[in-house]
Amino acid sequence: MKIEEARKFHKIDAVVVGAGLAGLRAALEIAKNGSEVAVLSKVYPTRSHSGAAQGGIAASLANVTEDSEELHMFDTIKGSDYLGDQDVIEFFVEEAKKTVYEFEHMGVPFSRTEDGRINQRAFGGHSALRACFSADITGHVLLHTLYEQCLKHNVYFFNEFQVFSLLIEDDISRGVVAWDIRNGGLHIFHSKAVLLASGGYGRAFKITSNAFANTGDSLALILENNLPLEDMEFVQFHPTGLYKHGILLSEAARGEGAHLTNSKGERFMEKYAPEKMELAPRDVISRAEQTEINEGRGVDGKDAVHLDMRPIGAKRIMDRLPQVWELAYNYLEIDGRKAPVPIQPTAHYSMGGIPANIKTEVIKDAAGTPVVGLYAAGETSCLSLHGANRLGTNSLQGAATFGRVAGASMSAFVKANRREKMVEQPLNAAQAKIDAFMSGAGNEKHSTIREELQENMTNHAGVFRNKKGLQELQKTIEELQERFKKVTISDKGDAFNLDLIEAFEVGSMLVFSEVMAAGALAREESRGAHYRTDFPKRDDKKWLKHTLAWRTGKGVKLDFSKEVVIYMDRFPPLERKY
Amino acid sequence: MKKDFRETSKTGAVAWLLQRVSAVILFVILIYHFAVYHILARGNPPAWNEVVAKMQSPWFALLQFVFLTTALYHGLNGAWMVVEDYIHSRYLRLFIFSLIVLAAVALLFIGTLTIFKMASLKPGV
Amino acid sequence: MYKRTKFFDFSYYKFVGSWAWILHRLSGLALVLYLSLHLWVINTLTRGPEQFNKVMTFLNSPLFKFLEVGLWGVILFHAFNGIRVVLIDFSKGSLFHKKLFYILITTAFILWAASSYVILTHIH
Amino acid sequence: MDKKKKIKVKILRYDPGKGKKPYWKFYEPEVDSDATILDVLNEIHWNIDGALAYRRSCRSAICGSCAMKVNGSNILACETPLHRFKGKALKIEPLPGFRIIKDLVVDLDSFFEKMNRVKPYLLLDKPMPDKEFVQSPEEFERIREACVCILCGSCTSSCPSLWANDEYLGPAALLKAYRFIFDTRDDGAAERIDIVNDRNGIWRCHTIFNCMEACPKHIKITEYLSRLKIKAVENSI
Ligand SMILES: Cc1cc2nc3c(=O)[nH]c(=O)nc-3n(C[C@H](O)[C@H](O)[C@H](O)COP(=O)(O)OP(=O)(O)OC[C@H]3O[C@@H](n4cnc5c(N)ncnc54)[C@H](O)[C@@H]3O)c2cc1C
Ligand code: HEM
Ligand code: SF4
Ligand code: F3S
Ligand code: FES
Repeated sequence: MKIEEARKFHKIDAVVVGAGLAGLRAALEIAKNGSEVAVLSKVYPTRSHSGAAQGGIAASLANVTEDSEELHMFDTIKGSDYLGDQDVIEFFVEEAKKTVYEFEHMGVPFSRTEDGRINQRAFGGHSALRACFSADITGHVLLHTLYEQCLKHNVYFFNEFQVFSLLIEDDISRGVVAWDIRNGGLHIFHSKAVLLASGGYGRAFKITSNAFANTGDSLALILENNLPLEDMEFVQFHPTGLYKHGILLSEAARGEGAHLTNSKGERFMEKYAPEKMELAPRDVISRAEQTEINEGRGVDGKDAVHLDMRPIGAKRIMDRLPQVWELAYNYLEIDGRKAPVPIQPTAHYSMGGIPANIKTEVIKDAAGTPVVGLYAAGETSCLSLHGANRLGTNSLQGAATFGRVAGASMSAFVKANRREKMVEQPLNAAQAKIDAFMSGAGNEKHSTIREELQENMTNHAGVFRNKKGLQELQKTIEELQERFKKVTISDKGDAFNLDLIEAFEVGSMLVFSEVMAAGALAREESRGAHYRTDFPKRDDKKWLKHTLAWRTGKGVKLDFSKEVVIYMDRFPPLERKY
Repeated sequence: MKKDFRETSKTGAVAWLLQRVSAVILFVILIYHFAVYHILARGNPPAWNEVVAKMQSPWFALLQFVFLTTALYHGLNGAWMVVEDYIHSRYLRLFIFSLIVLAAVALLFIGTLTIFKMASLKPGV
Repeated sequence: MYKRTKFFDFSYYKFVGSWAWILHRLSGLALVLYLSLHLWVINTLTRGPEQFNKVMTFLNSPLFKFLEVGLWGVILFHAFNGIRVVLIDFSKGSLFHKKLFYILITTAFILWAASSYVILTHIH
Repeated sequence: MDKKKKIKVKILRYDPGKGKKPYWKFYEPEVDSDATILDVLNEIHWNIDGALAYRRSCRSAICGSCAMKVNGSNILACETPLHRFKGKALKIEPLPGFRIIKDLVVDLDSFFEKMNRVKPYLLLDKPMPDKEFVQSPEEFERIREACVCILCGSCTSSCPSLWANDEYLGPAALLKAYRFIFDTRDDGAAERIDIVNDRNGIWRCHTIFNCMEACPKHIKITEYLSRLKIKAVENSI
């Protein structure tokens, strides 16, 4: 495959993969600094999953209650179960306020206090009213505002372009190859810098709050290029997924005062977190729910417990939580003002991802050697800001703040460096994938393989994990990978070939799931979101360190030599109790 | 992207407002008009004498004139609004606009003439 | 890409707003036509009582009575829906435009029925 | 679990590669009784006809990808349960008013481009404060609902004015203009009204209300357009 065979060849300073909060914030920064930037997104930018975030964005503005950066830092560290890198967290809490004010100046419509300042609400794991919000569409308004700002500053958008391969050679990034979903055909983007901001990857689970687009494509591409992923075993399960659908009911519901009850009508959180009750961190509540369900106290004999919004009051529900109310009403025909809503834990946020340093440069080993010209930010990256467990509202903030950092790093890089030579035959890798699906003589369907993967991931790598289950999972994934080679798609056309896209995505999920399972099996302790029933204690002596994982010809290679950055004098590891 | 998708002057706002103002005026006059000539007459055809007699009052004549102009403006402006919705060729639009203006002038002329004639006649002749 | 040319998509005519609009539009255009004819006819009336009476007897035939009633219906519809439009634009009528439609059109209908009765029962 | 049942579906298909006109295709998928329209499409796509194309992402009614026309109404496939159609056969077609790319996927470029025309960002003359601009809860409330718009295109697609005139800005773009013009922080009202006050702008809205019927977010679009009209009038006289 030669360059000429690409539908189009683009030369540009910087390429941003993903148009969520992280990607757009980075692109805006680059454009403002006067460099050309192209944003590639497999969905229209405003349809990125950042838009689904409801609850809020964290910053210690202290508009409503007393608060400080120090306190925000402590909450984040404690929430991370001490696996978060404290230098990153320190930087983050300082920048957070600036990020929010910037957003406000861009025009984000925040809900207001009586005296006209940005309003803040309570959120799980935060010990002050710290979540800046806009009714229950915070992510939505942030995303739309950023998109509009990017338009204003002439960012080039390639909407419905899906990245199929990264062009990395000699640890230098030279661009990406992307599939034009609308018209078909591969495009080459030859750039000086590439940012991976392709969001979460909860789609590997059966019950998930994540969008269809959240399939972790760039994680698979990183592994494909013999680069590692970090802390992949840490997946957060949100306690309030709508029963069966997994769709998220915002934590704001509990922030406003909703109760969690079991089949006996008890507020069961009394047993698990007597002090914080419903506002305890997500992992604690998810495990509480799962325990209630496993011990037979699920409502109506289902895998569900109740979210009871009635204590909030009908008017306040409609004022503050209209979207939550509507979701329950549309999907389950339940009027949240009058009846409790069945919920269950849902795969929600992935703490692990592409390892990057505080400047968002992607690194390739425990020593922190950067890959030249390659950056990562947002949920797809692992900086590690959230450690073993992310606090609600810290992720929007993390995506935005480190999106900006990425933009700044990239524009500096772009200005200081020349474009590297294009690799030989850049289209080969991407075309090979397409050919395999198009011409394959096999009879496997990608949808069946995906369903089996999701089922197994939820069962064995879900809220509770153990050795036996994880080993089984590994075996299953291996089999599925083998079967995947025989996948053929029925749509052979060019225009909007959904079949092709989905096949590609299932391939990605099979790859990083393998790494997830390996990490979960190796980490013989329980920390944050990762809970091993066979090792229920946190073990700082052995496991207070990050996981790096490579995919090799013979399984997954793990490396535990990347240390966690801890300020022993300020925030020494304590037991995490709520 | 078309560089300039606008082509007419900013008369939309005024036209829109006047359409509504004329509507409210018409609402009052038209119902009065219909009541006088069609209903209160209890279905009897208005008699020549009565019609002419009424028109002798300058106030009534003036009201008829206001009615005439408002209805013409409202109706033809309304027709123009419909044209603007469906006709996108600039020349065809210009042509139709000329037709509407022509119609306006002609109808205004006929209508005014009628009022003057009636008002200048002597009742009972 | 395929462009489906659609001028009217009748499936949306289950909504009050669509009906109100299209009827308003058609009635308005009909009224313009009528007004033009009307102006021309009454102009011919000014020639004198003979002409006037000739036309009036003609117009007083049952057929024209029915047409008159129809015209009055069109006017009432257009007038009352026009008021609805004004209320929508100037005083938050959008929030209850369907109710407005039903109330105003019912009023118009009652008016129309009553006056039609008066007109039609006095055919000579 | 809920019961499975067979349902009747017909979908308007179009494949540009085959270059013909759109045609109806019939399916009889088996789905859960509490399935949504999106579940139905997924079932067909995954298990019956892999070549069927449609957009979807969040499946929680917030991204705006999955707007389409089902049994005569524009809806979001992901939030619309089957039971809303009371057992009737489904008739699924792409949003009208836009060009079809493939099957249920329509070309929204013009739709997004019209958003850009109204300058959808704050235009500021005043200096930036150190912290936030002050805006009262009431002032926020004025624009809150308009900010909920997910750019799904349902409204613009259902507007007869758009069918008659491709250049009409359409309710979604006008709503966007409203959202900025009525934002107390913004200084660009005059500039934006100048764009909206146009033959192809606000004056092509004849309060038909199809947009409000179609909006999955129940935004009172027509009400906001009326306020915009009055503002435009105030600025012109
Ligand atoms: C339901 C829900 C509610 C949440 N609520 C909150 C909250 O209240 N507060 C909070 O702080 N956090 C919340 N989060 C988490 C937060 O929303 C996400 O972590 C954050 O938005 C991630 O942003 P991002 O920019 O990294 O990715 P995303 O917004 O997911 O964007 C990813 C982008 O990458 C693109 N992409 C992916 N793969 C490819 C590819 N191969 N080629 C091209 N483009 C690609 C996608 O099109 C998309 O544009 C919530 C998450 C969910 C799921
Ligand atoms: C009786 C009182 C009347 C009222 C209250 C009234 C009201 C209105 C209003 C408010 C509109 C604007 C509609 C819109 O912008 O969508 C309108 C349009 C129109 N009116 Fe009237 N009107 C009246 C009488 C008339 C008469 C007598 C005529 C004919 C001469 C007429 C012809 C029209 C036409 C052609 C339109 C344009 C229709 C359209 O754009 O859809 N109206 N009317
Ligand atoms: S206004 Fe409503 S229908 Fe229109 S694009 Fe926005 S959300 Fe969709
Ligand atoms: S349907 Fe169209 S005409 Fe106006 S009220 Fe809505 S934009
Ligand atoms: S899939 Fe996002 S709105 Fe339906």
